[in-house]
Amino acid sequence: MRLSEADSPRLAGAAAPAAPSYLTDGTTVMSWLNTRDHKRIGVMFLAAVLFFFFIGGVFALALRIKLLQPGPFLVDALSYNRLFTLHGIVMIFLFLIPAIPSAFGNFLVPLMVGARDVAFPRLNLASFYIYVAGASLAIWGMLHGGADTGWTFYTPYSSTTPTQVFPILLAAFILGFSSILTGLNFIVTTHTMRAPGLNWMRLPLFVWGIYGTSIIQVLATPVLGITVLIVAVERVAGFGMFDPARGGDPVLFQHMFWFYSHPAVYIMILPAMGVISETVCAYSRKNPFGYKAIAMSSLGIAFVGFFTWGHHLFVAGQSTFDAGAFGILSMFVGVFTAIKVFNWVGTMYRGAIAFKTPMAYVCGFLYFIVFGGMTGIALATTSLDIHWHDTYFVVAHFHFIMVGASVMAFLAGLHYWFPKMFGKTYHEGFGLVAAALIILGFNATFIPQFLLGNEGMPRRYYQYPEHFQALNVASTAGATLLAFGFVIILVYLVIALGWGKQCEANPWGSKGFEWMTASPPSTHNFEEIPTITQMPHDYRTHEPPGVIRGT
Amino acid sequence: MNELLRRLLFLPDQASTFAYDLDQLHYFVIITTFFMSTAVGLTALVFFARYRRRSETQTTPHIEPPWWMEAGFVTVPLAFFLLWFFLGFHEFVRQQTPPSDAMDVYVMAKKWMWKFAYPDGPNSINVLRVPAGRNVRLLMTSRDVIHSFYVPEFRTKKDVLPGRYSQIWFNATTPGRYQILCAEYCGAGHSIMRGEVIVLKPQEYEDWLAQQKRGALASRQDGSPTEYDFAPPLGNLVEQGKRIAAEQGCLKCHSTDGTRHIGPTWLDLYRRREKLNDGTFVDADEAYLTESMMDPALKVVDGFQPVMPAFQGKISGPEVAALVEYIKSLQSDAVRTGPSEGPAYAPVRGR
Amino acid sequence: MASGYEHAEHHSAIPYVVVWVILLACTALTYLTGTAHLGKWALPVAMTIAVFKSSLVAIIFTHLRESGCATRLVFVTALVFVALLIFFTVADVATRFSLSTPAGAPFGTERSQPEGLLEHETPDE
Amino acid sequence: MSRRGSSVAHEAEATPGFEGVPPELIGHHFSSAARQNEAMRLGMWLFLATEVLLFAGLFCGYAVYRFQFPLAFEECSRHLNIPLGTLNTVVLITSSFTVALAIHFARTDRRRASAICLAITLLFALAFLGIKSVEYLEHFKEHALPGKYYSSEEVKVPGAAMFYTLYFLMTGLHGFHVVAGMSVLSYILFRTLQGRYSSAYYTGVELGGLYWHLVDLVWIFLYPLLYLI
Repeated sequence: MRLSEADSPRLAGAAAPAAPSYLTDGTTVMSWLNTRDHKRIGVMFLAAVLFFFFIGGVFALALRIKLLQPGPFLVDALSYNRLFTLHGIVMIFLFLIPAIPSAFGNFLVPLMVGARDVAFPRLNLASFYIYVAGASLAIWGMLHGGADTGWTFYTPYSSTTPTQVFPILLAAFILGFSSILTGLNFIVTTHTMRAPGLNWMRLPLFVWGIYGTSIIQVLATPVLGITVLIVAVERVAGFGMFDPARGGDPVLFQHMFWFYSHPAVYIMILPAMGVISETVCAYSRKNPFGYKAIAMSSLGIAFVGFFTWGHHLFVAGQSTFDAGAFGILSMFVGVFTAIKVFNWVGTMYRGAIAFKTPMAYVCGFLYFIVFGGMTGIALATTSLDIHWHDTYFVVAHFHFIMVGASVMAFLAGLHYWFPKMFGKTYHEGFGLVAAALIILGFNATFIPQFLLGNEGMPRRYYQYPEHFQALNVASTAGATLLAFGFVIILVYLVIALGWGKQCEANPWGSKGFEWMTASPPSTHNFEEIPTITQMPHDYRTHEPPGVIRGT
Repeated sequence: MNELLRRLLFLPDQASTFAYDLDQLHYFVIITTFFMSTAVGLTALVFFARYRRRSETQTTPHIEPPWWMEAGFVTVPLAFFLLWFFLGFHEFVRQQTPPSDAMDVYVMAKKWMWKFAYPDGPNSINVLRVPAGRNVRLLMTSRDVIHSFYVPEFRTKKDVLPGRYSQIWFNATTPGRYQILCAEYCGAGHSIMRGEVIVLKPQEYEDWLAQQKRGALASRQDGSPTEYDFAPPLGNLVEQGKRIAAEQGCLKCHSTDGTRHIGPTWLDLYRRREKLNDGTFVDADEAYLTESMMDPALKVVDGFQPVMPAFQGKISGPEVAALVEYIKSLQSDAVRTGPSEGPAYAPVRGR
Repeated sequence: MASGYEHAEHHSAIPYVVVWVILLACTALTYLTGTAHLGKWALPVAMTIAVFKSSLVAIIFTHLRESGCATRLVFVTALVFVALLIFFTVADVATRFSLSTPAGAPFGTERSQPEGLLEHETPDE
Repeated sequence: MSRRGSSVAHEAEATPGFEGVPPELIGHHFSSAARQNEAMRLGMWLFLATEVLLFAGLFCGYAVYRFQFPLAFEECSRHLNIPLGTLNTVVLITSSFTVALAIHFARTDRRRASAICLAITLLFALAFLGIKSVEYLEHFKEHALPGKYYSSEEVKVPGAAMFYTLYFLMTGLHGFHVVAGMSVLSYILFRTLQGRYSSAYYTGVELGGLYWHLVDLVWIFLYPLLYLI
């Protein structure tokens, strides 16, 4: 399964223990907390992000258990409302948005671009600490009552409810800064720090995905910043732009909120698509089928993603004209995802596919992104949305995209780059079992929710009419299976981290540019900057990736 | 076929003119979705099997897609999506523009209850009566936060916004009782803010309307006088207090028969020693009752959530006094059961 | 695409003074047109003058002309998205059904007096 | 750290102008000073784009409420102190001019002139804040305050409270950015006096100037919208 010995002397030579790996180069706590190294910041982000993923998961499980009973059970109405609000906030702001861009992006973009570090290392560390500050403020708000407004903070409820909404609003504002700084860093890195010979058409597809995401992060997050600020000012100082008693228009809040939040869902899915592009090429050992199409559709999603926010307001009192305009534009953004999916399946054609754990997640990802994406298109046909809006159909749709696609891709990336980041390999058998459990549990959780949505069960319901109970019980059963799958992953990855067997530089034999250096890479990534002479993932020959022709 | 697919997809029954057409588009879209995702999944599995890695040093050809295949990847999905859009938007416009001959009903959504007022007839809480086969337009507004009027069987939904009107219309075809659900999150009682649409045969509806007009209200459970035409004499303070309690929605959270609800019960409340959530005790006399109406969060009874909206500036002095008198009258030994009075709601003139 | 540092030596300050004078003139023009009660035309006129002034500042003062195409692209994309947000939001408010925003005061919301909106003692929450 | 910069075709060989750049100023990971300057300017422009979009939220609110309450907005804007507003615009434009001059002088090694221009810019900024606070005092006296505190006598039209809410939100946020700009400029003034900038390395002054031009740009749009129409 590895490149034969004869072919990778140069590679092995490059990983000669001359330079210590970034993990062992200074092991004091201060060397980690005060690091400038993009790899360490990436690992710290990964740890924080996984921690919040499990907190969000616990909230989700609590919600699902409560929904076993139609009447009051386990928690009262207010705590249930707080639970689903915090599940939304923790999962979106603290896990999904930073997960792939900040954890894997930080670690891999400089490696893939052939640079020693991101453009502004200090800014990168500042972004991590701003994230930690925002996260701790969110936790503080959580412990002191937490908000019960839903992660969407719709006014006038969010500006009049007596619960602790202000700290959570401020936390969202601060986390936005962290997201902006990360995006800014990656755009400048991609523009100005590419290795010699690495022009735009040889850029790895993961970097294209991260580049598209960064554009959205930089250009959309400020609007959330100002919207959240105005609601905070309205709660504290009493003069608000959205106060209906003063002529304010709650739908204006929804426009400004969704102007950020719809591109934000592309912040969550674009890097996942980048990970899938890399893993599909690596494990089917084939060049990306339609490289230009995939790269351009990343930019397409990033740009057209800004045009479609109105499909969240079809029944919110928006005018019919706007509903039509946003409906059509939403269809265009759907096409880019379709292009990518067809090209990924095309990549597998005549490849040499090794069915490893990441490939299992890729298969799950493909099924879920088509099903989730097309239910999104179904929602964008304005009239069907009238029946489905704010019901469990919408909940199932966005969980298909966020858990089915984005988390699956995160897991695929975690397994694919685990040897690169930590130099250890995980147990393949457990990996496949966990992948099967997760795909099965996921289906069992969210297919019933599609049907609940058809039946008309609104979302965010503490008590529901009796005839919805059967499907809710099925969904909770699926949720426990899903949770069990995630626990298994945590277990065998921690075991692999601690006691896994050392692996060599390129265990998968992949020709992505990040595999040019040792695993785990040295602090300065490369002995000297490589010259790139070919596209990534070109498996026609045996040379290691982007071989260094004598400079 | 329609019935089979409807049951298969757990769709509620089609009780309005929209429902049938909407469900046809629904079947078309969902079946294509199902077909496409299984097609992609199966192709992937076929490729897994057929092109599995045979040896470690296997090399693979460099394949670039021909231009027509990439063009196909763009045009085929786009064609489907745009077809769905135009089918859907045609239906959407039909649902958003009420016919001019529609019968108007005014809806007032308030924290966790629905109030309906017919321009020429009675008004009622949580129960909307409409004649079958008639276009009905609902002009809706909210007194506090955003709610959403949603009847799954009619496939209609519209957010009810504070400070302005929003409108939906439907034509209920089959008589029956259908649940109204609030679809936009509006606080602790969001999930119990349920009403009922009773679709009557046209003749039955006319009879009911005439009966309301004749003022035989005392016996009707939901009918209630509007203060303009035939309100019963105000009666003593307790009577007035009961009417105000119903009107302001106090009965939604406070029960009068001793059972615990969102708020403490009013039975035997007067002069009861209440334990507050900060551990101190207070005697529920007139002062405490008035103060709790004006600023509920000040002294919250132990075990209850501070979700009561403040009535400061919304109920005048004499009304507060009437409420207090009504509470004082609720002693377990002297309780009288009577119909709950509906709200008074001034309809807006003109279309 | 060497960035604009090569001809650093013989850079002159003349363009800045010229731009400054033009900006002052435009401000005066804005003041005159603004207070001249053009009615319906007031907004478009003021906006064109403001766009002209801001593009002047952006191109000359901040050397956008000399900087790489990446920075220009960023500036243009940001403006496109601002225009997008404002256009669709105002289009929504403009094309709502007539009764949705009745002329004059909004009415009947929890926190305001039903009859008038701006009475002195505004009810606080 | 010796730089074995591989001279690659598309990257301009470091021009003589850059030999004088102190080595510690080039980040170890940048291949040359030109590349680092380009990176810092692109980074700054991206940051300016976020500031533009931050204000875009408020402009969007202004556009919507101006469309809903045209009468109120026109009448309220007449009650603002237009001469002071115009003076403020002149002050900010001149400060923008002096900061551009400061960059020009820094670029041509005239350190003292650059320092003087920066100082003038700071003075203008202070003047702007002073004029703004005079205006705010007037509003406080007239009770023309935002949101529920609005109880001004002159304008009773509904929507007036919304105008003043927007007025205070926009000018408040802009004022905050003026203060932030002043602290940036004073830091750069401090480093100019230390002699850190020369014709070879003046990116710091340029970035500070960029930020100040943005603050001026926003006011160029705020002034006509709030005061004149």
